[in-house]
Amino acid sequence: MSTQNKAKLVREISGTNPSKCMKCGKCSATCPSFDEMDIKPHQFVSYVQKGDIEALANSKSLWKCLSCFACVERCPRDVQPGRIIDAARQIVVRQRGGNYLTADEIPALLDEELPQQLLVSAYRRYKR
Amino acid sequence: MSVNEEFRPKIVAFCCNWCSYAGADLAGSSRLAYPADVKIIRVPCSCRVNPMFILRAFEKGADGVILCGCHPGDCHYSTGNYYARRRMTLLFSMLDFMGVENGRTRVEWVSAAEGVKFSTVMNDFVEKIRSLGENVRLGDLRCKN
Amino acid sequence: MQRIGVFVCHCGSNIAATVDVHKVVELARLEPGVVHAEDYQYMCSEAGQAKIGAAIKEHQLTGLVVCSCSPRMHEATFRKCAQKYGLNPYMVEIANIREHCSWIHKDMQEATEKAVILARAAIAKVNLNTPLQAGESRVTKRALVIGGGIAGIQTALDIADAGYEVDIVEKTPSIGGRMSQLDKTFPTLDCSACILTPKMVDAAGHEKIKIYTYSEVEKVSGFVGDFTVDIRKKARSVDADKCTGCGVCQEKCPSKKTLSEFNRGLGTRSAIYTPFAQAIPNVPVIDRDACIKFKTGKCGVCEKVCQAGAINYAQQDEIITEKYGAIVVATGFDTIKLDKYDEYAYSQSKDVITSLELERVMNAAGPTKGHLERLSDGKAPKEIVFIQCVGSRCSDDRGKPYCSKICCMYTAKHAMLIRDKYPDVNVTVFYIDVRTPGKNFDEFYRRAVEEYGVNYIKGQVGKVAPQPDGSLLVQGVDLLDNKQIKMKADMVVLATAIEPNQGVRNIATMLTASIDTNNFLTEAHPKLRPVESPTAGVFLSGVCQGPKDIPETVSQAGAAAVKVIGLLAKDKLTTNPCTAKADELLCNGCSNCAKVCPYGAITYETCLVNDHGIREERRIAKVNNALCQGCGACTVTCPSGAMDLQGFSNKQLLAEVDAICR
Amino acid sequence: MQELKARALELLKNGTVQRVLGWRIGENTYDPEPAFFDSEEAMKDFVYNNFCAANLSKYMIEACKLEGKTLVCLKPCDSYSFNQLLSEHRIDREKAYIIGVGCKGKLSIEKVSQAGVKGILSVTDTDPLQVTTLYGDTTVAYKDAMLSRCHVCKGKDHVVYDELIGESEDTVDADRFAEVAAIEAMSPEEKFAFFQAELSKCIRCNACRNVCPACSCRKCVFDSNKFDSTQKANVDSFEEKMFHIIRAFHVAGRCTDCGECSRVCPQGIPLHLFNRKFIKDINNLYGEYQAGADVEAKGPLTSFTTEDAEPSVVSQGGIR
Repeated sequence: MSTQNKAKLVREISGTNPSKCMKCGKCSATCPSFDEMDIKPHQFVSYVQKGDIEALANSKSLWKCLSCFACVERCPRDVQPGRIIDAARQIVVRQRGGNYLTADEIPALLDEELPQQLLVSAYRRYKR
Repeated sequence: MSVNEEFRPKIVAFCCNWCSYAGADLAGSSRLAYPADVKIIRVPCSCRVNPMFILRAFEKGADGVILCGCHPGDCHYSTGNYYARRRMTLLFSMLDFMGVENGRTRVEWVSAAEGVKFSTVMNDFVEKIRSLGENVRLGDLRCKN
Repeated sequence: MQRIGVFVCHCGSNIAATVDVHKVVELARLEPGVVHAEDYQYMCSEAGQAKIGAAIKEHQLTGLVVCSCSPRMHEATFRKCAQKYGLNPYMVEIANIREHCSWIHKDMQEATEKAVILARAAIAKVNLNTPLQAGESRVTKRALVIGGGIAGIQTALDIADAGYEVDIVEKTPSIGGRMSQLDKTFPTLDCSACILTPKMVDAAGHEKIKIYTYSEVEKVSGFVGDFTVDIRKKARSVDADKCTGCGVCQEKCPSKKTLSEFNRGLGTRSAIYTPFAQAIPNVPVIDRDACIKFKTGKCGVCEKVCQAGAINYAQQDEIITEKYGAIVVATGFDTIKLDKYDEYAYSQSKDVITSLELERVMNAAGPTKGHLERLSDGKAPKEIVFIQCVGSRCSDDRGKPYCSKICCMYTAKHAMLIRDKYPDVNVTVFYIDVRTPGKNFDEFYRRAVEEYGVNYIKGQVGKVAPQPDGSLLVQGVDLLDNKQIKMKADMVVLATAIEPNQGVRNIATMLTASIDTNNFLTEAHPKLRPVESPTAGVFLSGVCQGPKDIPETVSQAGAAAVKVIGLLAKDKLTTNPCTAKADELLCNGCSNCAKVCPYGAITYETCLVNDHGIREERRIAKVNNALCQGCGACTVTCPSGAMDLQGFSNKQLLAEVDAICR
Repeated sequence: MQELKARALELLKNGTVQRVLGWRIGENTYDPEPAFFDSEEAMKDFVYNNFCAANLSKYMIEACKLEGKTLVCLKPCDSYSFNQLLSEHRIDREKAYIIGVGCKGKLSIEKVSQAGVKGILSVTDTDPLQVTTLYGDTTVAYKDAMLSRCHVCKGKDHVVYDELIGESEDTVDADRFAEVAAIEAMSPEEKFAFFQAELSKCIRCNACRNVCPACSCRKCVFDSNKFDSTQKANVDSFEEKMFHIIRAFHVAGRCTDCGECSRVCPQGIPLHLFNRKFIKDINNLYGEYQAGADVEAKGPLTSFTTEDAEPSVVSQGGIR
């Protein structure tokens, strides 16, 4: 997939419009995982605008985002960086393939070690 | 009529006095050409244009009718173009519903400062009408000369 | 049948070089109604106009068609010319063969053909023209200003200084408005009260100004030059003529626990009160919801202590009906409610305050007597954080989409004042952009940074969390360092978005003045008529039209006053004769036309109608010619075609359509 | 029916109302007609059966000009028309005494013949209909004899009334906009051919206009010289289209979709399609709107929002 197509896909999956961003940084100010991220939440938007999804996909941030959606909640411009990173993550996950589970497969896969956040994240994403 | 046999459509453009008519004036003073097929009728506001005027134009042999007004929010009378927008949307939809080619009618918002836009819009509209050809579906045969 | 003369202008070579003017003359002669046609070099010149005059006389013309430049250019010229030679000015139509023809077409044959068609359309229209008379309406030489803040006061003073009577209607017990709540003003740091109070005194003492405080506009009817307004003067329970303003009643009043509106709820006031010491009029009001006498019937302390005998518990609301020629809306603003911004902990901590509350805290007459202290524990803060754009520039449903405009500057002012008075206090400002367009504004902001050491951080605050030790944990971001910041603060000040005053929508409805989605009143034209409302005779002053600071408000207030004076200086108003008119035999009285009229110009009357022998009472639409601006929205709404627009009638426009499509 | 008649008679006798607006029995069960009754004598001919389809609200315009109150019988769907007229000040609520009459879907004799029954001599309004014909007796299912409009019934509730007599039923069993959607799906050529075929049947008898409660202008534009559109001799040209487009446009946002136009058209032109197309567009673009549901509501063509769709939506795939 071309970089432009990927950027378009991110927009589509996230349903947000990066051009609305006024670069206030409230997302980064809000983010509980800020310090562990290499690309900061407020930067997600400019990566999508520039079409550099590759960098986003290879970033640590992709896996550090807790999907707590505080940035989504507080973004004054309705840009919702949390959904953008979520979308980038989905693209990566999809490329790996075989990533879709049916509901009955889940109980067998659950184990003590499974991070709670993952479940929370999944619930948040799929409740939509 | 012009010497060549090229199709010359009859096009009526209703322009509101405050924005679009002035935009057409600006297109003129800027010498921005558009085909002579377009004839402008001045109305105080786009909301003055009755669907009957448009249907009458078609009945009398017009091939295209375009309505130009101030941009939404900029109406000289503050709300006129909002009413015009609803009326024309419904009228055009009805014409489309009855099988009239939907390119024959158009609404464009042109401000007094948009001489270039006026000219571009008219060029584009005339081209569209030329591609659609003569209006047969809405014309009244008795009105043909 | 009309006797029409057609006059084709060469406009030097502007028209004649591309349009065969002789051909136009020749073909125009063949059109119905045309009895004369000629061409000339410059029709608009004196000689050209004389030719038109001569032709009117010689051929007894009843209508003119001038084929020339745009009517926007010379329609007025030719109308005057027609009038000069005894013809009704509205019997003139222009065929625009320059801007719409010769200037945009190169081919002479094509341009000539089009010019002929345009002439034909104009001729077809003139055939149906009827003489129109511009009407006249009288002007009541008195203005009403709604709102007694700095905008209203300034407008009233300027109008009154020009010699016209002005009434100010203010809903609170005193004039003064928001400006009276401010401590200092940017960028000069002079004290707000020191510059406002003299103006309030001037207004109160002006022989041409009458002030109705604790009053509201209840009903507006009429139109430009002739409005009738009902003003509700709410019962003060104090006789203003007897009250000496000694203040003893307020001192002795046992009910002292009501939150003070003037101090933004940070302090309390008595049930009988004046909002602030310099209030005008200096006559207290009894807040009947808080007064023990009104609640239980027992008390009456104020009555006992009042030596002037001014207390009157039985006082009733009074309705005053007055006529005005012009109305100025100066209803001002308030800060938005912060209940949707939980992340800033405004409702959780007393130490998170809005900037307007800070003004009261900093003010010597405020709840802390001007000492900068935490409202929770009265301690002096060491670390203060300012957050910009709280609720401004938000496209979600929590805030406002616009920039509130004044916050950057007043925050710089607050930061500077704090650093000046309390050099040991650290001040941090989180900003998105610092917007300082204005005279000496950027210099002011730079002084805050450079001379006063205010710490400006580009980035927003995501969260303010009250800590167990009473401090506030502020979590923000520094976008330039790309670092998240977690800092402790003792106080947080929110630059809260401003919005038009709550009551403005109601007032706009009464005035049929239009209002935008943010409740700001709409201008007649955003650039060229910024202080007029689209409704004739209604003018805009101050923040009710859009966010602005004090100097802007004062200049706009003056501009609105000039427009009012211009209107009141006239004895009579000439009305546009191209107005809508209902045919009483066709009107259904269905009210649909009134629903689309932006000016409230259409009313309904029950009339006795004689319809071909049937005499009956019918509900008929009546257009007020002084209000109607001639847009024509009503004509299309009318299914029976009863409503028509003079000068652009259905038949005239159809005749043009027919002529073009012929 | 008997309860309704008795009550009407009672109100007439005690002077509450001066006249009754209802239906008069015709030659057959299936052809009752609207009528005013002003005496006990006249009331003998009063009838209310399942063939009483006519919407009586429009007659109230004239009735309101008369002395005293008029008792009017309104079916649930007629009450919307009444309300719409009320909102346009064409009738006076004070001069009407409304009995909301029960309706379980109205029948049409045309539907009976369309069901293949020939030589009808008499018919009942029962379920099923018992039909006597030249060729013997037969039955027709109630649903099969119901007017098309009743298959897209607006519901069993009256939106305005003084008292209710009789039970009503919601008879909806079809998608109200299915016919419109089917035409929308056609190609322009098919659409044009369809309407050409339908509208060329028009004989300009004006029945649609005369029956329509929204077409209540004192004088129609097509009868006045205001638009130079006076009715001319019928020709096979654009004129019928112009008439029907303008008629639909004039009632757009005001039409309650009562379906009387199609019911009375002697040529069987599906005129309600025009109105319903506008209603569908209005619902899609400006939010669900039912004319007559709320007397105070602003109609969709006398209001707007700043975010309304542009007319170009039509050429960008149309309003579906």
